[in-house]
Amino acid sequence: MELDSLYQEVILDHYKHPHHKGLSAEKDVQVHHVNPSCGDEVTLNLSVDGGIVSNISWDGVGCSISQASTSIMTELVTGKSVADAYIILDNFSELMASKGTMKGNEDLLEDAVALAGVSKFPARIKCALLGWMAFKDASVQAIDGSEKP
Amino acid sequence: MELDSLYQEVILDHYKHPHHKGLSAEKDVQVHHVNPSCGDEVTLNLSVDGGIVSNISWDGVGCSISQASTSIMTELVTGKSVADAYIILDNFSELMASKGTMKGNEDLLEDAVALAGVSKFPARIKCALLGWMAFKDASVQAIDGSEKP
Amino acid sequence: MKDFPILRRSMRGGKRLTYLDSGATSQKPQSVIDAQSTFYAEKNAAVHRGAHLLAEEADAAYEGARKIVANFIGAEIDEVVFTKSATESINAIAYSFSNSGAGSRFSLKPGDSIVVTEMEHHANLIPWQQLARRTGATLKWIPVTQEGRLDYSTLDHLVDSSTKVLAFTHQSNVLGTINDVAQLVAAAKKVGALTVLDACQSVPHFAVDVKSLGVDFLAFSGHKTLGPTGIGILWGRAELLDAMEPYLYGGSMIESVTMESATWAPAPRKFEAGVPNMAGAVGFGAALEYLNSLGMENVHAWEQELTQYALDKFSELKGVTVIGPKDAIDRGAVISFTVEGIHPHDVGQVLDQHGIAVRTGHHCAWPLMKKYGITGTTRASFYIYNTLADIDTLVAGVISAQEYFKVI
Amino acid sequence: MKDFPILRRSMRGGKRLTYLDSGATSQKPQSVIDAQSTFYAEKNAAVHRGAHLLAEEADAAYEGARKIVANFIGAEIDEVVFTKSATESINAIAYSFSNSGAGSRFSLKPGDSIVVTEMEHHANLIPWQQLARRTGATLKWIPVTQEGRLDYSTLDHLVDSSTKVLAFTHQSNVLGTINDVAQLVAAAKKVGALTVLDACQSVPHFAVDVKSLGVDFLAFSGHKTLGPTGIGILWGRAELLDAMEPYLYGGSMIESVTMESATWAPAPRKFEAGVPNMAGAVGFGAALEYLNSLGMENVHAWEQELTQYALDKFSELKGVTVIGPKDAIDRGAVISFTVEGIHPHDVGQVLDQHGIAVRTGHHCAWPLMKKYGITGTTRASFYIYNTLADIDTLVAGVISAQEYFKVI
Ligand SMILES: Cc1ncc(COP(=O)(O)O)c(C=O)c1O
Ligand SMILES: Cc1ncc(COP(=O)(O)O)c(C=O)c1O
Repeated sequence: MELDSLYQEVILDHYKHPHHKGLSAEKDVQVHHVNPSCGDEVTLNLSVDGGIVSNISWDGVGCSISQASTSIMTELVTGKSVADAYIILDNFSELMASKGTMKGNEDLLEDAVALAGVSKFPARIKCALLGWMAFKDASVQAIDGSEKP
Repeated sequence: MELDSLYQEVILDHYKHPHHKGLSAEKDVQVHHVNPSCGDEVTLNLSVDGGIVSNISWDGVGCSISQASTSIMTELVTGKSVADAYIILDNFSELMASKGTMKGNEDLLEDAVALAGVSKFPARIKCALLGWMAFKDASVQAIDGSEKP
Repeated sequence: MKDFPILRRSMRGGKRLTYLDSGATSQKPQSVIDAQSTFYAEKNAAVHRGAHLLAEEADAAYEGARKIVANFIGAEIDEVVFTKSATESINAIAYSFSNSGAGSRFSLKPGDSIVVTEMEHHANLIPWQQLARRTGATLKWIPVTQEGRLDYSTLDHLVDSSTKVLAFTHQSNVLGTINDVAQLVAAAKKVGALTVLDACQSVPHFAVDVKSLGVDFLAFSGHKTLGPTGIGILWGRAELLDAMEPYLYGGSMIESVTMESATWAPAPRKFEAGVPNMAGAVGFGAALEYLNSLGMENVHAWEQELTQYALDKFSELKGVTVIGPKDAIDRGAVISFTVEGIHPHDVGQVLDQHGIAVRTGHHCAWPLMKKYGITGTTRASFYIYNTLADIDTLVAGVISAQEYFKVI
Repeated sequence: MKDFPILRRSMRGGKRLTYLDSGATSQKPQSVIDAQSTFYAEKNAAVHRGAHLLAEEADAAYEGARKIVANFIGAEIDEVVFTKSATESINAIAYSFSNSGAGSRFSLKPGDSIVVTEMEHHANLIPWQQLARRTGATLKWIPVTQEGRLDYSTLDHLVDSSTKVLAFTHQSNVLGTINDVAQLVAAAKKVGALTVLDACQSVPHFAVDVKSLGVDFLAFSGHKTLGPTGIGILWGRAELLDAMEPYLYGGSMIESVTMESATWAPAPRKFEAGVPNMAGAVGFGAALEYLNSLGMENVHAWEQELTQYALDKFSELKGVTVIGPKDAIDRGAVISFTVEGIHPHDVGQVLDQHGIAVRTGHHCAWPLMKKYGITGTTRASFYIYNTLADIDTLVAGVISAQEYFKVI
């Protein structure tokens, strides 16, 4: 059924057992993002060390899609350079905008390809992007901060 | 033609040769009324003496209906008691609201029955009433003023 | 139901539509759709302006709609102002207040207070927050109880001599709670405060008479009342509308204009600047005539039956909590609920798969959600076209969501 | 013409309709009427709120309409705000200005000035008078010449370092004059003033590209552009909309809300509180697609031809004076005229008898009438469905009015 294309097994797994959830004390920056149309929230702590995502953790409330997507995102970017993370993020955004026409690059997106089905449900795309947008915001702040003398 | 029911000969006469037009120096009160939807204006001077309309004069710009109706009204109320004038005014207002179903009481309204056709043209009713409403306003002020010690 | 063309369309997987989102917007009977089309096809012209036959006919249609609205809520014709929505209506009141000069009955200043309730829709909360900000007045609110009622015991304390405005909802769009207007109006009257009633969720569902309610202002939306989108109503007592400053300026609301300044036409005109939503008003008139033909007592009785049936069915569901009064007394046909272990968005998604349209989230009453410590609910709201079978479909849908997410 | 059902109806005495009042409101093609009906019959739901299929489809339709509008005027999608009318759009800008805190680029104070023109419609005059009143700023205006053009020689003197806003019409709804936007924008830019263009009478009639005009804000109405009533457009440059305070508060325009305060969603959302006029927006999208299918160059060329023909015919009429430019250069298809010895209202009445719909009076530009020492004019305004034969009918009608009132 159509629903299964949205709620793939791996998504429900991440939802039930989210990664990097629970805010760690270590952080350069903290951001708080909300989805105003449904009230979902995510708080994200990020440390960037020499251009590399050295620590990321988060907390929040939200639907299965937003929770799973944030969990998957944190797995994907940890240990990567911010530049590489942005490539993943752009790729993921493109997948979300694809209206069900793309499957997603599994090499790059790994578990996130399971979210491809979300692109067929316009109201859910914001859920899937919530954590990613928080990461983007946090990383920009972290880099801006580190550039200051 | 339908138009002739609106523009009766007597209306066009009053329009071309308006009565009591030109403001007289004698006045207890002066009022200025406008019809905001078309910009027509009337200024009316009124004197009330012992409850009787002793002097009325007016000036203004407007369409044939508003000019003729004001002219007819001034003829009708001059020399009458304000109480009698109100009976005429009420009768005329009723005629205007009649949507073409009434002919008007000729004994009471005299020339003003020629305006009966206006009631079939909703947009023109305000034109026909402009001078009458100015008279009403002025007479209320005149009476209020004379009641003061 | 046959009067509502949209109810014949099919949803995902060919399912029939079970529309349970009338609290957000109602569906439209064919007569409303046709009234608008006919207006455009036969008498479209700018009202209040033209001197030609079309304009006369358009005017009669538009003013005729105003009369229908006035009759529907027991108002005088000139007390009915057409706006674009209830949201605009409430903002209009707030702006008219702050546009009124110091010393007028509508002007607010530091030390004055505005009282709302904790269950308000954002549309009846933020305009007052902002009026407070513009004027220096203080915003206070009547709290809600755990059962989803107003805590009336706080009234005496909150509504005091500093209170200038008491704004509250007739029926909560989340909880279904119908508030005790008489008690609230009495409290306001005692201190000379003006009352503003958000009637968005009451006028569509039961007979509302402005005179017997005793409020000063009332706002509701056409689109929730079987009417078109883009039309709302602001009602105010004649003497108040007369004394109030307008808030939108432009054509048709003036008495005279120079380059330097302008004066205003009498109400309702002074609150209707510009060419209005004529077709919307006419369509809305048709909507109220449709409701009149049903009879508001019948509408109310049917919704009471739906509410009772739904509450009974929901009380049998495991892991499901209804947010709001658990009985059908002073309560409208709105069921907000949470499902243990499933986020509202996910509940809504499964229901959607079954052709059931509900709303999920904070329902524009975010502070109320925070009060109850939840991010949102799933909300089913009912109207005249709903049936007991729709409720069975909903209940089956909720169970299937629980099964899908393996929480039962 | 066959696309416009109203043009088939008959008028007084069985006469056919000669509709020459498009300056007040345009007629609607069947495709616009159908687009609205179809929205209600197939996808009506509250946008931005629901998580169900209907809401998704309603959202796509509504946002699709925004995209059509953006493309039509060369704007970015998020720069297009749906309002209820041009009047609301202009008031929205004025309120957003006074809602913006001291020190912001939008806040005005005593000593600052707002400049308009003497040919403005009340909708682009009174909101600025009132903004001046609220803030203590001064209102100034560019005078019109006897020929009905702006007196550009006053620009340097009027637009100075105190000027914060320059608001002007693209095309006069009375005179037909098309103003020199480039020159006015240059004057404003020189002193850092923001420009607001009233495009009510331009967007419907010729191609308008916000980027190449260089203005900061632009407003126009759907109903004058073949669209439904109750829908208007506010366009603003993205960075300005971002920085501006909203003016209507309620649902769907927020980022987060507590009982005490709220923060706003990004533009255009923050300017669209409440459930919007969804069917109106969708119908308006259909209207612009209809215009696209004609091609705005063709619309413009046809109106130029009508204007030239009408000016020629009118120049031959005795006792008739055209108010406004006498040639078709930088001039739209609007002919305002006075008839010696006959009040405009009476001219209009006779024309009405011939099935000709014109507008009479001050056309919501009362100061302009006073400037020319007249109470009003008769105005014939043309659009795509008008023909040269309509102009012949009009001219014959004017002569018959002269005969009826025995002035020739
Ligand atoms: C030049 C101009 N500006 C503003 C308006 C106001 O438009 P609306 O009444 O649609 O808000 C009009 C039309 O009446 C107009 O012609
Ligand atoms: C209680 C209540 N108040 C106000 C509103 C706002 O109505 P609208 O969006 O039609 O302006 C709504 C609906 O959304 C509501 O339910």
